[in-house]
Amino acid sequence: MRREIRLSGYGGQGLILAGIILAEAAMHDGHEVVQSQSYGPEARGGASRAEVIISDEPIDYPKVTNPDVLLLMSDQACKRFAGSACQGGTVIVDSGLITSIPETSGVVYKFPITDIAVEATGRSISANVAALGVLNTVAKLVSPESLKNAVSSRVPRGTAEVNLAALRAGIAAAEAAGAER
Amino acid sequence: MRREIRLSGYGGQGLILAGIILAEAAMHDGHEVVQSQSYGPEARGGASRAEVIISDEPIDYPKVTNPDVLLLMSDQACKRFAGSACQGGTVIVDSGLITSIPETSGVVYKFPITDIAVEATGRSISANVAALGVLNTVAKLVSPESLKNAVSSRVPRGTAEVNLAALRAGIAAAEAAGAER
Amino acid sequence: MPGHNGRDLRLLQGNECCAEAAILAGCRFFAGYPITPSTEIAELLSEKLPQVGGKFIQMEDEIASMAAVIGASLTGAKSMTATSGPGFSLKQENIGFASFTEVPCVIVNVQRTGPSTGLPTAPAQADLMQARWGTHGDHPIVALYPSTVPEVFDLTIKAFNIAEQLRVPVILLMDEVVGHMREKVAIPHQSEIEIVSRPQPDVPPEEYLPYAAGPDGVPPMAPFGTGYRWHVTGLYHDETGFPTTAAPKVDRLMKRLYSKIESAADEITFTSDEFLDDADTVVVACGITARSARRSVRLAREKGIRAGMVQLKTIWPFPYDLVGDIAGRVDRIIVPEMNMGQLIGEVERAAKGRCEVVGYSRVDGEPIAPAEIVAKIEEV
Amino acid sequence: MPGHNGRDLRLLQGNECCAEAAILAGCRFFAGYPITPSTEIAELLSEKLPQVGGKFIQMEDEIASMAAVIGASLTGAKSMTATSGPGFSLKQENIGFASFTEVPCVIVNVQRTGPSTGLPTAPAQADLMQARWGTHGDHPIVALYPSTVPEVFDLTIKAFNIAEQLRVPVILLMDEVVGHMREKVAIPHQSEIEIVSRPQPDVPPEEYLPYAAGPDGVPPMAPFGTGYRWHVTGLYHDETGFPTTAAPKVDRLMKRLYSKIESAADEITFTSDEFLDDADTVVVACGITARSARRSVRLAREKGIRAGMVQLKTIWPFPYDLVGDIAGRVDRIIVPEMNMGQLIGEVERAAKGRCEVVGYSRVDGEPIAPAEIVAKIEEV
Amino acid sequence: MTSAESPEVPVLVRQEWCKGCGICIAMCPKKVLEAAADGKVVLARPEDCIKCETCEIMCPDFAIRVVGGRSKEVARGREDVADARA
Amino acid sequence: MTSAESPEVPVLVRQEWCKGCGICIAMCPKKVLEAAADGKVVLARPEDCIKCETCEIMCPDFAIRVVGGRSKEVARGREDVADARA
Amino acid sequence: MAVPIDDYLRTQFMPHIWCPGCGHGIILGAVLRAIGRLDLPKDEVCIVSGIGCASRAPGYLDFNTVHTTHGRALAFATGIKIARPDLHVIVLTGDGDAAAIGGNHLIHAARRNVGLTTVMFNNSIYGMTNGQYSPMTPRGRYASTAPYGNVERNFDMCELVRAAGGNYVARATTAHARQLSNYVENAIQTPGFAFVEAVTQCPTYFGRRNKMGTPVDMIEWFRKNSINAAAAAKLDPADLDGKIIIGEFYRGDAPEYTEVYDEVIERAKEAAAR
Amino acid sequence: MAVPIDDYLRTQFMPHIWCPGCGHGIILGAVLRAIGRLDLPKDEVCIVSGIGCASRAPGYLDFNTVHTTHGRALAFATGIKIARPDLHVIVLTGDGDAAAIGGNHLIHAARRNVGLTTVMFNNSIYGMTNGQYSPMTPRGRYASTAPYGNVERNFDMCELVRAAGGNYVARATTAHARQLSNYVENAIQTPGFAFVEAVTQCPTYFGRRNKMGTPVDMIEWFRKNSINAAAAAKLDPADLDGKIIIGEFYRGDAPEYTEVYDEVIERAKEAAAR
Ligand SMILES: Cc1ncc(C[n+]2csc(CCOP(=O)(O)OP(=O)(O)O)c2C)c(N)n1
Ligand SMILES: Cc1ncc(C[n+]2csc(CCOP(=O)(O)OP(=O)(O)O)c2C)c(N)n1
Ligand code: SF4
Ligand code: SF4
Ligand code: SF4
Ligand code: SF4
Ligand code: SF4
Ligand code: SF4
Ligand SMILES: [Mg+2]
Ligand SMILES: [Mg+2]
Repeated sequence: MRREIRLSGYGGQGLILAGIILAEAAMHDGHEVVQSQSYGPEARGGASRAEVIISDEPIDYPKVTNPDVLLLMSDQACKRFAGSACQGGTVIVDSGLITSIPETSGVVYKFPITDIAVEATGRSISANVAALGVLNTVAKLVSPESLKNAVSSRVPRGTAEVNLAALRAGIAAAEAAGAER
Repeated sequence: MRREIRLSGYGGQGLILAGIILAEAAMHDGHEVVQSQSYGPEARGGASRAEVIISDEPIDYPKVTNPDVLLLMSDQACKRFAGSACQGGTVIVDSGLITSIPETSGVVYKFPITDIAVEATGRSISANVAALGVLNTVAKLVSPESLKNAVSSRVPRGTAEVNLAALRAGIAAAEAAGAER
Repeated sequence: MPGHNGRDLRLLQGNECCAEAAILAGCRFFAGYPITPSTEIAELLSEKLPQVGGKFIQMEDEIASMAAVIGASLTGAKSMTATSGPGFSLKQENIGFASFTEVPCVIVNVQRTGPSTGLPTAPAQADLMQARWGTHGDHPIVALYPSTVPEVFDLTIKAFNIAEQLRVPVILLMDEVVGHMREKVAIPHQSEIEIVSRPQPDVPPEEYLPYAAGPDGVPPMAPFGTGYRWHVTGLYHDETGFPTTAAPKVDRLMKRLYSKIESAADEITFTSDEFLDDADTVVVACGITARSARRSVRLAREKGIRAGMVQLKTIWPFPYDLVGDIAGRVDRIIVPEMNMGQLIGEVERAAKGRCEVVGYSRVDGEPIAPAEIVAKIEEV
Repeated sequence: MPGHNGRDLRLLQGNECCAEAAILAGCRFFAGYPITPSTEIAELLSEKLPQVGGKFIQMEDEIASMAAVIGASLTGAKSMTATSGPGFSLKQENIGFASFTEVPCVIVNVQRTGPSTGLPTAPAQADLMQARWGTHGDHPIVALYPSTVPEVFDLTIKAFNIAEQLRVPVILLMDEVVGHMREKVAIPHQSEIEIVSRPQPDVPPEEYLPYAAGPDGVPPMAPFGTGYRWHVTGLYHDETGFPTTAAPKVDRLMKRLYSKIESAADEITFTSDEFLDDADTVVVACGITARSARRSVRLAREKGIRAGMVQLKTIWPFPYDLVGDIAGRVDRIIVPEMNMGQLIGEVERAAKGRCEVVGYSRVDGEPIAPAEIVAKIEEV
Repeated sequence: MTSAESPEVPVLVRQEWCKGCGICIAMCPKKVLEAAADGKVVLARPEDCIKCETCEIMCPDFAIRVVGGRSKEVARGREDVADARA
Repeated sequence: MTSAESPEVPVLVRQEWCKGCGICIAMCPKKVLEAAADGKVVLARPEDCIKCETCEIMCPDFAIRVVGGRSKEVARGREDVADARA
Repeated sequence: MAVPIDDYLRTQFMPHIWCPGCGHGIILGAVLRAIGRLDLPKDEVCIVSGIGCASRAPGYLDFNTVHTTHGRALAFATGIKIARPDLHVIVLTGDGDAAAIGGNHLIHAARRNVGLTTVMFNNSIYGMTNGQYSPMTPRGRYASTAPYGNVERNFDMCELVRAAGGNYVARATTAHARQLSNYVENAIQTPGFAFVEAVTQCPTYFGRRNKMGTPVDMIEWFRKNSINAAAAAKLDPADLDGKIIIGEFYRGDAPEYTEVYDEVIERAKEAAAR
Repeated sequence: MAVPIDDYLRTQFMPHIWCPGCGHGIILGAVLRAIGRLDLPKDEVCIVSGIGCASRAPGYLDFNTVHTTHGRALAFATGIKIARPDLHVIVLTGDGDAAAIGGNHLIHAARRNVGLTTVMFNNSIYGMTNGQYSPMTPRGRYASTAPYGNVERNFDMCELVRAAGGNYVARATTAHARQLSNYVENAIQTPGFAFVEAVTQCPTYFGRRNKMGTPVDMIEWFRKNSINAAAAAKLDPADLDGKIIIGEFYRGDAPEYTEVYDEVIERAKEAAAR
């Protein structure tokens, strides 16, 4: 099975690192994986986008077109990509940052991701890892164990603890929401 | 008819200019003409070579292979090219500069060309034009009139008189020799 | 000195002739860096250009020369440079810029034996493919290739005219032998020479779109400093000239650059042939080798062989249709060239297997003699 | 972190992987000048090379980088550089020098959309022909082209090995997409990697002829500073390495340069194919496009169409025989490529009219999707 | 122009151009400017403005402009006014 | 070596290398050297030679060499001997 | 009357691509104010750049503008100026563009004394390609290709351009924007080759890598570490280590290239007439 | 004991291709005598050149020799030196090779202070291509591309290299062959980048075009028009017009590039071990 994931927001949110962490976790789960990101005129400030494909067979075409899982962390990203989600796909939005959600064929899950991160760690910079916690709990892409390991190995030296806290907070928020629904 | 002429000696003798003069004269006689010269490692000092092809039809292949007329003005040139003359071709050597002539299928004419020039003009630099006088008188390539005009128009400013004297001396020497033979 | 039909009859070196023709074609700017066997072009222009109010500059290298030529052309000056292999390699990046920004200019490459320093004073025909593919990225190119000094005159004029008409860099490939030989040239009067200049905008500056082309695909080009303030960039740009990354615009620009040359292909394809009608063996050649080819087919005819020849004066765009047609009619095409096999690749593409295609390469710094081609014609 | 078969499993960017593989291949010298999308290779090597006692230097431009790479290689150091289109254009003159003087080195070109500055962060496959013909004069070249990050690893090692084995510059062409994507790579231990080093003289210095080759056409190469004092020149040279203008020697050198690569062609031609046996439509592609091609033929098979594909991992020397054989067996060859038609020219040459050859070009900075190729396969 | 041009407003800020870098805020000798929640600049104390143009000259984004501008002499910068905060 | 190496000959001239440029002749402080008919150099007054090495140092063609050479000190050029004719 | 900056901008493309706090915009403002004070007609101004963040400037300016190839701006500009000596040709370039790949064109333009005004946006880094060291990065500083600190020394570009023959040479920083603008004005007015080095902040790469704080911090750093040429002359060279010397270093009156060439044209025409 | 020049020559290729009276041979002799006095092992000497008459030198020398592409000798040499810091890498180059097309590599090698000895054979002309003006041709002089007299000014190459960071800078002429040889010796001994400008005669092109007479006349001209740096310092700059200032201009002790890089290697190995 091939699953396409797109993480989008603005530069500085660390979404590319999030993509790498997710891909690395999937790799350690034994999946085939491709991670890529947008460069382009957006590179200088502005929008940011990371994509991951997780599959059980070798991945031939490595581009994401209609993501199964979509993370939206800015209004701009929302406007641009909400429509790209595949039918019934998982769309996760940072409800603390996003004011309105355009039409999408995916199922929308709202979490105040950045707020969750700030609450858990005091640092908005860990929102990317909190988002991973949310996303993986909702969409079940990789094993929680692998995700934890990947976070520890990929985040900057000395920030593992903070980030693991964010991850836990994200997971907890998603689980709580699941319980509620 | 296509006639191939090769003028060879060492750098500084002005043989390329001689080739240009000959070609220009032929052009004004209404012939097709190609003039070329060797470049190459020899360019820095050492050997020098100019070639002219005079023809009544357009000249397709523009390289001289077995010259009908060959002028040899150094021992080195003599060694290298004497053998290239075509069967029965005209081979003119500066007998004042050349010590020995290797085998050739051409007919050899010896003239102390540089000495003739020095005698006529006091300047060995005009040997190239004297050689043209000799050569054209023996081989009858272009009209004497055109040759004279070409000399006047191509030699450096202010040297026309000297060079015409050299030309006349070359012609005279060849005519005298013809009378003798 | 009045000559043929009242024209000025002159004995000129190929390089000299190129410089003389350039001035008659309207060239008023030359930037270059000396390199054998092209240098006489620069030398003569350093003398002649200021006489007609033009500018000559010797730059610090070939990269700068190519840049200066483009800069000058932006002000409206017809501009050129001349070089040989190593310098041609260095100019490539900026040739791509000229092609992409559609700045008319002429680049002469008097070829010598390469690669690298090679044999700087010996002839070779080994930059044909580089002329087509030397710069990075897709780019169309026009390249002309004379075989005689009179053709140098003619094709130099044409090079400027095509550059201006299509807003493209035009490459004039020359053989060392042609650059350095002297032949008779009848120089026409200026009034007899057809001169083309780049299209000018017919709208006021506010409405000027510097990269909006008409049906011929060639946008009008206002000289800098005349009230039309426009932007030139080597980034993908739209009709306004400003950068874009929009895929449809990127696609449109690239395709227009190709199609403007394709639409003009017939006008700018020059060839010359002999005995083609009934030939069953045809020699395809260019430059100095075409002269040997011409002689060789005459010699073959004398022996009763039905040989013919085509000289390609336009190398790029390559006349695939023309060569393909021939391939459909003959048994064999022979491609003699002073390289390891470059032209032959295009001939093979054009032939599509419809006839045998045989190459003859000579790569020792000596031109190919007619007898060598005759031998190839005779060997079946 | 032990992975597949005890190998080190890593998630690496194509560019990172290239740098890691280079070090494992024995690379100990890198000179470069930053340019998107290749810069990560330099960045990683600036960190890693000194860790293994190697040297990294950022030169003032790409010309100097290429020169420094050749200089370092003369001392025996396995050397490389990495760049993209504009820099690749600038390196051309010195690539010709490396080819002609037979100095092993690896040049990575992570392609972007050209010409000129183009779209610096968008992919294109438009430097294929430049890789072959970018420098002036005749010169053979070897160019490899990976489509996945694991292939980047493999072909980087091979690039160094071929460079050393044949004493040639080897070009590694990469797509921006491949350079920037991360995939799983199982890094073998150093001991598992076959490493080739340039042949060494087995004679004492007095008898050393630096350009005298054995039957494989590759002369032994003594590092500078080891007692073998020899001369390197970009002029034509004979077996002694000193300049010559003698036509037979000139001819012999040029032909040996070609034949040493031709004789090794089988060893250095890497391809991968799928469903070739019974295919009547075959897709020929390279790099990222080969991945789409692979998917497209699978999709076509699902629709019952007998489609197959070949991925060319070696672009130069081009596998004319292989492609020619296919042409003789199938109805149609489709050549999708992210350029205006480059690979297709070689496929046409190889096909010699034996089957239909159809191109599919995309030049807007976006990769070709499988569905586009499927559509092309379906359209007869 | 998001700020209306009225005599009471000494400097205009183009909100769409402002990137919230904070340079003008830091350089203003009179502390006229402050950052809004989104980082972009707002006029906190317009009445203190001395129209010294420092903000305009130091803004990398051409996003702030002193209304009316100063005399040519001053704009020329030829007077011996020291640089901002120097 | 066309000149035989004998104690009486202070400097040796390699005729095949000499291009007859005349530099050594002009620079020799003792007028030891002269040009032959072909321009190449000959020793006219070998007995006057002071083995100053000027000819050797100034010959662009490595064609003239002082027999035996001078002391290391002198060859080093470190002594305050002025340059040729300077 | 204020200088009409807006009239010089292609406002439709604003906001520009430069990062928040990037000093390039401050330099550009200084250049535009200089042009405005001189009241140069827009049609007679030509702006030429190479490639880099700095070199994106011309796209925003309503003059005759050319965004050329990396490092070659001065060579393009030389062609423009020689073909049209009446144009005011101003080259906006980065430290990589001008000092690395373009170094040769810079010294040759200075030697020829072609009438070009060059403003080098020196942020001591290759911004556009994400932060590699440049020939203006001081030894020991960090960059993406100098993970252990830069091995190389930086040029003193003003000294180099002066040694190459430049006719006007000055340096200021973004902390001295008024002074900078005055220097550019003087540069435009000096015939021959004029060079202004504008030291500027790249907070995104140089700043971040070297822990220099916010754009404001970087400007403050410039201000504190700058010293006027006159004052510097009185100090021991050792005390100047790490300092930025600002000021006008040279203002000459050597004849401008195109003027000398005009004499050649006269001579040539005479020769041809003979 | 005299220096064994013959042992350094590939005598089988003599006589060399240089024209009669060309000063290049005098400079080459001076270089070889310097190597001889220093008694450098032949296997440890590497000579690198570009393209030009001057650049043909390495072919005649029995060391590790490379005749590269035009203008790039210093970039090749940088690669050699960095890969093998123990080699003595000496670059022999012309004024066209080093100052025109190669100018950028020259200033960058000087800036980096790579341990290379560069001897620039300055004949103020492009000899190999038959006499075009070079960046070292003074204004007003004639050349095949300056038929009306050269429009451009020449570089003061010693000043430029010094400004770029060169650690040793000196100039002499072929009329000062002993001095020249001493400078080359000092250059080789100075760590870091060393530059010696050797002013020389090209009788064939520069001499003939400018009516400078025989090679001997040209050497005499150098001798008469040269002035020692110390003496020059006392004169009015105007009196120095057209003069050749000779002498050692600078001798520094800045750390050499490869030595600084060795520290990077140490730091990197430590980092990797961590
Ligand atoms: C020939 C070539 N080489 C390299 C590049 C990549 N490149 C683009 S901009 C740049 C450096 C820009 O640095 P600088 O000039 O200092 O400008 P900044 O971005 O710092 O303002 C480089 C190396 C290129 N575009 N072309
Ligand atoms: C890229 C390139 N451009 C131009 C040339 C032609 N060329 C060869 S040598 C030379 C100039 C040599 O001048 P210089 O370095 O002063 O040496 P000289 O011959 O005067 O000793 C030139 C322009 C070349 N070989 N390669
Ligand atoms: S003009 Fe001066 S005082 Fe007024 S806001 Fe701007 S910086 Fe502050
Ligand atoms: S300086 Fe400009 S961009 Fe920065 S906060 Fe002030 S107005 Fe906004
Ligand atoms: S050694 Fe001195 S004195 Fe003797 S011949 Fe030579 S120059 Fe004259
Ligand atoms: S200096 Fe040398 S080449 Fe010249 S004449 Fe004397 S020995 Fe002969
Ligand atoms: S990367 Fe640096 S130089 Fe480029 S725009 Fe951003 S701050 Fe400015
Ligand atoms: S052309 Fe000039 S530089 Fe070259 S060898 Fe002859 S004299 Fe020397
Ligand atoms: Mg910069
Ligand atoms: Mg020179």
